[in-house]
Amino acid sequence: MASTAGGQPTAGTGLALQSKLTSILGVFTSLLLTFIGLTAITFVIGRMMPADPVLAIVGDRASQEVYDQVYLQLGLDKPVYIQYLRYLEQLVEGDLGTSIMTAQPVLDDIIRFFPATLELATVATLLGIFVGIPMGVLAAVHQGRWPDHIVRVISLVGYSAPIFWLGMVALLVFYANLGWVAGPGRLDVFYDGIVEPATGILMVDAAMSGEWDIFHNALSHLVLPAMILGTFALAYIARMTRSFMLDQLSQEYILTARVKGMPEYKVIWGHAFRNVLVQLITIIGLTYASLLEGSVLTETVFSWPGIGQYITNSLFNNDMNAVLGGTIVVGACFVGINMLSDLLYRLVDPRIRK
Amino acid sequence: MTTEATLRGWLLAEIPTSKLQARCQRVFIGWLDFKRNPIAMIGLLIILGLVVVAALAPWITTSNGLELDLANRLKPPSSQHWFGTDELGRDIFDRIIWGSRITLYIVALVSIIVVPIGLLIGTVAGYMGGWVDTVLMRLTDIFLAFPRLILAMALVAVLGRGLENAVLAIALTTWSPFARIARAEALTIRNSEFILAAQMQGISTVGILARHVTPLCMSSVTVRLTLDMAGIILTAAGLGFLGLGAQPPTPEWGAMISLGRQYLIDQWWVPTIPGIAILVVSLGFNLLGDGLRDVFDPKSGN
Amino acid sequence: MSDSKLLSVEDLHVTYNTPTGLVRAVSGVSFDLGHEKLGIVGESGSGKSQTGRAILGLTATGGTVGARRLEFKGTNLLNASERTMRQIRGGGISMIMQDPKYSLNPVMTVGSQIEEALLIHNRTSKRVARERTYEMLRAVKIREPERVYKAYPHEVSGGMGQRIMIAMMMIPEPDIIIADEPTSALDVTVQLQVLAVLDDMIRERGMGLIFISHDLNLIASFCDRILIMYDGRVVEECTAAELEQAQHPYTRGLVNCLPRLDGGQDELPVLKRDPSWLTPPGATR
Amino acid sequence: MIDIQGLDVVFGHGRKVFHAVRDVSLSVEKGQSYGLVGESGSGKTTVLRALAGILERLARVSGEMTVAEETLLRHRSQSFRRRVQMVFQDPFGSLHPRHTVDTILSEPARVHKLDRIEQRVVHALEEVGLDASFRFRYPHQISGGQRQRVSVARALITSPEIILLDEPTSALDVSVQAEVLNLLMRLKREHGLTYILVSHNLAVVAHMCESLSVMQNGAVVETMSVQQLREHSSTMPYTQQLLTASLGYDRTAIDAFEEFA
Repeated sequence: MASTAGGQPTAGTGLALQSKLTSILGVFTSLLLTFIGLTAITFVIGRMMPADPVLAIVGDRASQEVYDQVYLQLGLDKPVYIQYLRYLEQLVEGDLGTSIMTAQPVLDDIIRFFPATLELATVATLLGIFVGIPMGVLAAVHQGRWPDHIVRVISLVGYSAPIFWLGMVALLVFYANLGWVAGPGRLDVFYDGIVEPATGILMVDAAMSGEWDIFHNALSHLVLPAMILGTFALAYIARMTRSFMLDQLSQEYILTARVKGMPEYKVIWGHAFRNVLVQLITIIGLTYASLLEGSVLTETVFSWPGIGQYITNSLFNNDMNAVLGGTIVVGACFVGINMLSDLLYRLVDPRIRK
Repeated sequence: MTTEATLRGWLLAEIPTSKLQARCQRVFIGWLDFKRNPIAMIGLLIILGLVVVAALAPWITTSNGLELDLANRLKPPSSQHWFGTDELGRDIFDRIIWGSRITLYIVALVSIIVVPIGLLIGTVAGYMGGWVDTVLMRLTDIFLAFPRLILAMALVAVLGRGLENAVLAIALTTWSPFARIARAEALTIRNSEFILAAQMQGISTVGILARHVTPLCMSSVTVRLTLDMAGIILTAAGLGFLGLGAQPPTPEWGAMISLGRQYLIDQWWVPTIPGIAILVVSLGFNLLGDGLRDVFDPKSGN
Repeated sequence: MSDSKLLSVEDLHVTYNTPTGLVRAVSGVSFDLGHEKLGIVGESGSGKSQTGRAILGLTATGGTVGARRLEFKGTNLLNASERTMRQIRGGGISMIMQDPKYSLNPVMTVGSQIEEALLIHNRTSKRVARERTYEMLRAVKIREPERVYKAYPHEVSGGMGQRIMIAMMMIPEPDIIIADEPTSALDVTVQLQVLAVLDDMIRERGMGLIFISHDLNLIASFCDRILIMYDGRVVEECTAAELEQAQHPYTRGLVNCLPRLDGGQDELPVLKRDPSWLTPPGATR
Repeated sequence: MIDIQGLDVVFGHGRKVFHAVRDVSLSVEKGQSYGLVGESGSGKTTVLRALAGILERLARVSGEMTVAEETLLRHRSQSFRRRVQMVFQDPFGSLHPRHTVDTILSEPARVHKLDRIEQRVVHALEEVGLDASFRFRYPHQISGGQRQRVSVARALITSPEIILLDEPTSALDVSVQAEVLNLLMRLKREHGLTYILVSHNLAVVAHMCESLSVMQNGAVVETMSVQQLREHSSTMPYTQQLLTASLGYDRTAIDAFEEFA
């Protein structure tokens, strides 16, 4: 009797959990290492900067004595690795230095500017997800026929257009000519400062304090840049969805589902798409992260007071603390989001790697 | 007619009789495949057009695109100035044509820097495995994790503004995906039996990497490179737009948009034309890359 | 035997339109299937798998299927609506594929995939479906059905994966099972154990089986009747016992070129292919 | 000719250790064909690859191996590389897809600095029954059987004394299998080669070899002559079961199968 029963499942649930934990630990280690690399690069950039950090503090009329004192204070006489450790220590304490331009701590500036970027990137990513994914699936299912061609052309054009130029043209058409939406900035000037910033995300703040006029105005300002940024997200997500989906549809298990007598829509959404979704998590994470930084150009075109514009302006004013601080924060967000999506991917995919 | 027939016959002969013929046949059959793909062909035509225009710039244009003609400022498109003139009276058509050289220059320079580095790091990491792989890939991940445009901006801040520094900054942020791709290919290749067979023959590691692993990475690297060229062009244009790339009066398309920005409402052609140029060229690379992927991908092929 | 006929195939053709011209994958295959085990044997590219897929209406895109008759229990499969075909697939005719590693959905649990097969064809409560699934897993001799139910495909061995596949295809109680190289990814002993499970279930339920394989030995010992295919055509049909006396030179060649365990051959007889076995172009339709 | 003592192969590190081969010893006389039989995961291919010296980067290999009085070190000598060759299972996977037959065949000759490379290539092709028209084709342009012949030709280029055969026919149709087996037998006779043949197919081993080892879970279960195999005079139940299974489907015999863990 015992003869015919097959083997056991090779991994019990306990073991599976354990290896899942190990792989999560791996993600954290790699996050830490990546972050150290990130800071090392910004540190090097900061050191290579043509500007003299001491002069930036004391001004060029200071005496040699004062200069030397600050030089020692900054630890510039110490070996490079000590300086780096000091730099790390400051970072961990949240000390990104003071901005020359605003005369405020860089961290405070960033906290003020960041919500605007977050708002823009979030709306754009949502657009990419809710429009891009169905488009990609549609294209894959009708591979080689007209829905596929249309989706392909849209995503290729969306992928190829210079975003800052697209923004300018959109402003010309929809704001200047048609007047459908509000122009650059986050709000019209006369609404400025009415709503107390709670979350920093204007629409939320406005809605919370019941200022619906402001809510509408904010929305009207947001639509255009979010659409422009969203086009890029949509193009990328649709394209990846299409290729993942094509890949899955050619798998053997799809044939199995059809052999079972399953209706085609269930084969597509119930079987193929489930596998695609697992892969898409990483792609969506990547899109979101890259929109946080890709908004530099969009923010410039739309005078959107976000972190991208902050970094650009600081760059032109030789405000290096602000540039490096902004880079670190955006980089950390980029790394953090990618790590989160990686974690999520590992939790969702039953096939734990290795 | 007959020479064409014999050439075709030679290229399609059932039994090749020399190494040269076998190679040419491979390329030719690939070309036949490629030709059937309309997307790739459109892309190829755009890119060929770009190259031809850039090569023939002195003969196509009437000016060097730099000389001022203040009497003819901001003239709309006409038979004399096909794309109109800019705020300093320069012919936009001529500037676009000269700008194509800059675009090609950027793309070529970045590719020359990026591909060898990516291939070397990727194949070595994937093939050797172990701690070599761990170290190299960690390094790659750090660069991959870096926000591309912002790192490029920060680097330009250090190195100073200008085209060459922009290229260097872009290259520094572009090589990592190539290392990733090459590694992924090398990983799948390294345990295949033909690599074991090569080891069995006593072929050195360098020989295996150069003659066995690298050629197989080339198709995916080529596809990625073509697709990335669009990204490179857009990043370079973005840097130019921000004033961090090529400096005026260089006719770089991104910088042209940036300078023409204030004339958008009344003289739309000044910033719009260079934008279209960027769009077309980057679309060309994307189409070509997409088509190449279709050709190289065994699944969509036979 | 004729009144208990389940499937009848007459002059089946499958053609593919490729850039290099028409390719005939199957040309003029005819057979009837009753409550029996029918083996289809042939080398790679002989059209044996294409025959199985054509019956289920699952020929890949670019392929066209034609036949004088393709009938399952009185239903013409050639002009059946997609709806009817869906009912027949799984509920009437089912198929077991080669490698469970690829033919099970990697991100769904084994249990939900089996259950799903039942729920497509029978309206029952989730609880009943689960009970039936456990029952089915026990029937294919899986010791701990509750545990396997919750497992993902990558967590089970190849032999168990193929039993799961059998359970999944048997649960809507079809009349015919098509098994396309169901055991060629498995080791010999596991292969035979899986076949024993399949054999027992087919016999108990009085089903018909089409067993597609390249392994002549296995087919001869497992099936009742054998079709030998070459280049898209059936070159010979015989009962398993008669294989040793097969007439067609191709069949004889296949039988003789196998090395034998009891040895005694210095050199294996090599199959000499005769161009006259090939489908004459344009001979049919 | 070949002597292996106490071979152990371990893959992986830490928790994911996999002991693929345990304490395997075997010896093969010159001119003999030696079979290694077992189911998947039994370690038979790993033994072959450990001997071939292509596992260093992937696993820890310990034990003593000598080939023709040469004790094998971690890095094989060039003379070993010339004298010992291998034919792999997958006729597609073992040929580089971007190299022509000519490149595939001439590369080993060039590495070992042999002379008259062109004649060697043509001669090797002749030996495996392929004419010169195959020289400049790519692997995807020829059939599976022809690819396997090219693999054999590549192994012959350096005039080896030993050829390791890793399931050389299991991916082929039976009619092609017969041709390749005949070819291998003829080459062995003509060149006095020594073979180690890894296969899961008992009949192929019985046809080709004089003696064999049955492997299971990384260890050798039984070593016997092919005569004993043919007479079913095995003493080990595992071997008996493999033998029964290889005879084909027999419903009653299957109920008596045991699980060997």
